Amino acid sequence: MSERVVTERSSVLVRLRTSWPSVAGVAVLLLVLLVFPVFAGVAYLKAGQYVLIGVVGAVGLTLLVGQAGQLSLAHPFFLLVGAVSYAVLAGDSGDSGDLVGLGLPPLLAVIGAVAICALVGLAFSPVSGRLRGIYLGVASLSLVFLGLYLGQSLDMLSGGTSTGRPPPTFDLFGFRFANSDPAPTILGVAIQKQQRLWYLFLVLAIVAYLLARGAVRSRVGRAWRAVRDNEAAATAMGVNVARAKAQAFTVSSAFAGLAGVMTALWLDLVKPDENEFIGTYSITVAISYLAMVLIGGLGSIPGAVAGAVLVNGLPQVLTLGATEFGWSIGTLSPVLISAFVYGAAIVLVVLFEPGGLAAIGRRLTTRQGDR
Amino acid sequence: MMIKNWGRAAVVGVSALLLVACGSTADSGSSGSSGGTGGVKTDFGVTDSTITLGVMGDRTGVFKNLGEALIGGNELWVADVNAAGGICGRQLALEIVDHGYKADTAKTLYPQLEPKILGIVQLLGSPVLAALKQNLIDDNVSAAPASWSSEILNNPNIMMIGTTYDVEIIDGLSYLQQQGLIKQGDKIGHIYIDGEYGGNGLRGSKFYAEKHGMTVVESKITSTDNDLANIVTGLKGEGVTAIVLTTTPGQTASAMANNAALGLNVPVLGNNPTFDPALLSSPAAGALDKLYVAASSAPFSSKTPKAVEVATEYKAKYPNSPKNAGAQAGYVEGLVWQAVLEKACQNGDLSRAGVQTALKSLTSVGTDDLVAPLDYSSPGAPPTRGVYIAKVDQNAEGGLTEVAPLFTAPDASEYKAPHQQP
Amino acid sequence: MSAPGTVRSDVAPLAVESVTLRFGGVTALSDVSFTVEPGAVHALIGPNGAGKSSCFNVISGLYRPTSGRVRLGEQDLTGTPPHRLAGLGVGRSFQNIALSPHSTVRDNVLLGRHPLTRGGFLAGGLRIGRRTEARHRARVEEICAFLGVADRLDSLVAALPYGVAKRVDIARALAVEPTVLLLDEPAAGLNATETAEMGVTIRDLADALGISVLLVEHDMGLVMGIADRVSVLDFGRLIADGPPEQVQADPEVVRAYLGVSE
Amino acid sequence: MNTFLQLVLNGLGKGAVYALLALGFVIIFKATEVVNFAHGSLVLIGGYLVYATKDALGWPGAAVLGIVSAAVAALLIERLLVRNARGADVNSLALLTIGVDVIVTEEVVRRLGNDIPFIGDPYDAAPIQFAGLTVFRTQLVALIVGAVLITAFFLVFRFSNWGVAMRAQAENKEAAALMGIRSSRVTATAWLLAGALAGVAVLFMATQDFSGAGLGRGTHAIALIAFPAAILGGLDSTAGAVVGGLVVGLTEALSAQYVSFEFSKSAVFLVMLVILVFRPSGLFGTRELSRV
Repeated sequence: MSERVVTERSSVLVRLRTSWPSVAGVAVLLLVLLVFPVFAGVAYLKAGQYVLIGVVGAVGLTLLVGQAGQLSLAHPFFLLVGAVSYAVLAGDSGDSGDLVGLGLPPLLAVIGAVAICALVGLAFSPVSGRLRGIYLGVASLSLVFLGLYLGQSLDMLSGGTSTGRPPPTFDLFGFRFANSDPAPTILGVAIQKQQRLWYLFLVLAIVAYLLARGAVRSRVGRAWRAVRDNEAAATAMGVNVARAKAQAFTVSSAFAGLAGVMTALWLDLVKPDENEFIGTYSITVAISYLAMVLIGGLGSIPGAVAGAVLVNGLPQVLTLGATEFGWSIGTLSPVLISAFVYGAAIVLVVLFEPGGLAAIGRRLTTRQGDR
Repeated sequence: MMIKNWGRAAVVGVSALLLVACGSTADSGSSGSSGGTGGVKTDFGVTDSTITLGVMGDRTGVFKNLGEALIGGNELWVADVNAAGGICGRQLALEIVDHGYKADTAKTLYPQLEPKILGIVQLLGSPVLAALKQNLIDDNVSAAPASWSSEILNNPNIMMIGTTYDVEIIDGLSYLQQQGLIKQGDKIGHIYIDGEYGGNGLRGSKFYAEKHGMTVVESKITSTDNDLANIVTGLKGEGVTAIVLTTTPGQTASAMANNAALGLNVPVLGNNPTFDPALLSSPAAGALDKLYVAASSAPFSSKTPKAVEVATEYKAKYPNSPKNAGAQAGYVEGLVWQAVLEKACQNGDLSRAGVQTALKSLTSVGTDDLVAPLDYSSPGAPPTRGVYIAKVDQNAEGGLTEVAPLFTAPDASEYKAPHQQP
Repeated sequence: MSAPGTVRSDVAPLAVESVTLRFGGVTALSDVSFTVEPGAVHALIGPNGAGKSSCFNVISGLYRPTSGRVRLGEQDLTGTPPHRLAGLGVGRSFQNIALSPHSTVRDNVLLGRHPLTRGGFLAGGLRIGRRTEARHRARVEEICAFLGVADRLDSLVAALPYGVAKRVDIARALAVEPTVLLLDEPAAGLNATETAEMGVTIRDLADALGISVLLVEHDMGLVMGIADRVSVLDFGRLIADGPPEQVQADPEVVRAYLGVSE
Repeated sequence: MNTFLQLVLNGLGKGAVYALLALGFVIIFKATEVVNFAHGSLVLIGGYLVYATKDALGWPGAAVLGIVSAAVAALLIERLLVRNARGADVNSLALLTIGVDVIVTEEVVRRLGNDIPFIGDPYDAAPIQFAGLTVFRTQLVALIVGAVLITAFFLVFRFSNWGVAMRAQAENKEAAALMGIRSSRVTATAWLLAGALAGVAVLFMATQDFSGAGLGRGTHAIALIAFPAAILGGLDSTAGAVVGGLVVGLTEALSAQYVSFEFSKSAVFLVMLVILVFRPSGLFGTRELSRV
């Protein structure tokens, strides 16, 4: 008895000692993120916001692909559903009066949009539960095509590919995420629309991160991993396999929906793509989200964040650098360089470090475990 | 307030944090120096010696051919103006960025570009334009779009150069009817890319069909569909007597090739973006002779003196660049800006607001007939309704030869654009 | 070694009643009946292909019998969805260790608490019920200590020696707080020492916790050493059922095993 | 009626090319259980080399070079990458090929620059009129070449040593190894063959008749449409690939006319989805991709 207490206490001590640097690290990181708008111009702020959208989406996808073992390429579809739902729930009927808009308060609309995505994800779960591996991957791709078709056809909802529709300005208890005069300042820098959006996105990304981390460490995460690794064993331990799979798809869709709302606010626009390959909700986006979770390390929440920084951040920063500092590598465009980098990163991860950036990070901090 | 919840607590916490670090207020961050340098009011992008204008073009994306020529045209114009002594005692400078036809890239590039420029000479790409619409309004930046949809005319900061797609199609169809190629009661097919460009063209053919008792057989496609065999098969089954295209050049080639292959052989009407000279070296080259192009800017090979001059200069300066109507279109964008800047200079206000005021006061901008005279005084309406009609000609440079000079059909004058004020 | 908790008094008999299982034309089990008495160690043996695994899978709900039923006390298990069984007190281990290799031992054993806990994504995400979670973690540590794997709680399963992983698998089955524990070849792949230790542990489970254990096993030494009762299957039929000494002496059993070298 | 027949003709012609592509997916999958997402980039590599050498070698020489290059590229992907990713499961390997695909596609598209070359010189845009119907010569050639290649493949698969070895390996890897079948050689041949089929397919894809577009990003996209063809037929069924290709071609052509053109691409995927819901391993597939 006493022996156990001793070991327990010492393990607590060990944990405290090892976690001091990481606590300090997190504090510094948070501080940097909080003052980011002060030292970054609006252009870099936009790039930062774009990364945060990627974080929310990638965290959702890593839960599905990494934790629950369901390969999905349907993420862009749920981004689209989220963006359109927000515009419909919070929007008005438009200049010409031919749009559907319910005019709900924006906060309610965000929650509604996320809920709608969750329900749509749940509705797809009879299919996603039956299929495995690549079969599911390609089947989920049908949703991207379906999204393109529906986005074009249902223009009273989506605004149509011609003009799209503007997403209503977000506001929180009367505080509008738009430019204002006068505006509050931090260290002499005016906190205008883009700075406000940065803080909003930062809060959403942190909430998404913490929710996902909590879930992964709870019985829900354990059930997902069990289903991923061995369905028979999961069943024997009391896990309802069909339900766990549906739950993972639902949750992941909800995260994607939130990322979709953020995309709409980021672009100031909800507009379905003109084709399935290039665009905001296209196959290219499906692959880049998959790249984020793969490069980060399947199933790892911090890994998904790192993947989002690389895949969403790199092309943006390179583009800005190219015009600002004249960065260039021969005739390669920034978008092209980024594509090379993340294509190579995928190959290298599979070849040399299947755990991705997360495993590399873990090795540096010697933490273990699948979370 | 009795409501205690986490959300509220978080808001209070964050606002407290903000307040600690904050001063009270600041104005909305305009850092431009207002007031008189040389008696002219300025804010962004204008110094005593230079006026800087932006170009948001496409050199690496799907419209790189057109984009390269447009930028060339813009640069030619700048060189010409500077050689002639500049505008308002200042030299012109261009700040060019390449967004690769990606809205997300453009969205990040814009805030980097915006503080440095007075306005935008060329803004390419309808998805980009849609994504930046609110930014242009918020920052009061005037922009000449390389997009000719009347749907975007509800944005007061857009300066349309030439007429719009819908009007082009109306003019083109009345030309076909004048020539006896279509008649009252006919069925015409219209293949269009779903989006700003194609949808706007469809408005034109629907308007014309209704006026002349015709029916339109619509076919919606996306910009990456390049094989239209199944559609043309269907149109043949419907018995159409003409086909209207608001499509990409590749799609045009497919429609033309199938028009001939399937033995349909009806006249086909398109506008500027439907044709690219590169089609002349494609396998469809032999099937292009039925194509008519109605466009508000002159074809590359136009005999209009100014067009010849621009084409010659362009070929000399950019021997390896693609030769298409983008060169002249880019030059015309510049000419319109020139008129606006000169007017603003006269008014003593080279600020962004001054540009807007100047633009709205212009009722007849001449461009040496590169496009018809432009009238910017009625918001929401296309600034002109005149077009050139051209036909494919293997021997003409740029592949098109003019068959009708600048003209405006009566139907086009009557047409009410979507955002036109009554 | 201390027992994880007190002796259970709510253990009901597990009755297999006239179970027949057919796949297409093949009869895997034919009218098999036996009862696992509360607190007993009950072994199910037979030559390869005798139907032991099929029987096991019927009991744990993975296969549905063509006829007959399985009862735990008053509860009919036959029609129950397989994931419900754990909640009804049936725990099971697997022949080829079905653990998550890239998770820690702690994480794997905690999975066994699934039927004893509640809460969906949001509850987990918001970390509601952290106090109950702490209780379950403490219990998992107890169970692991009982099986002698407490020092491996934070190791990844992939890094464990086979014998240890085997014990972790049993710890996980025990974590559902079963009244009946189904062990599928617990000694398979173990060396002689490990097998002996495993035998002691299994006996302890029944004696100290009072739960029933049903095991399928090839190692006759182990079976005869620890089982209270042995059922023998051959070609899907139950050919003997009784205490080890009696079964060992049964001529039909001897015939069934003839030529099978152990 | 003429419209209908014409559409069926269009659909079958395209279906033949989809079948060639789908067969490539299937051959690789049968040998290695890897789904090759880089198939589209093999198509681009083959096509690009035809374009680059057409003037110097003449079309027939360039075509042969293109086919060989696509085959070699496939072999390189297998030897250099897939084979070296030890310990990675088949799903990770599929993702690896996505990485390869991103790089190769971007590079080929960059090299093409402003050019969108057509590479079907001997047969492109020379339709044959026949009883009121139009037969596109490209599709006719594709149909014949497809039929010959697929028949040849089936014969080889059935009767050659390689075919026997390959089938054995697909059934049971360990048993095949015990029987002395050299898995490495079987696998290499499978990738080579699949690459060659992609190299043949592109000769028909980058044409006015087939896709209406020259070689470019769009060509790569067509390879993606062949994905549903392989999957709905069943990833491990060679016959399924052929049927799947034709089903996709016909679905596209008929739904374009009788529902709407914009719907036709979704239609292909929806047909696949419906089939998968009822037969999770496709029409002729016999096993699921990953087993418990």
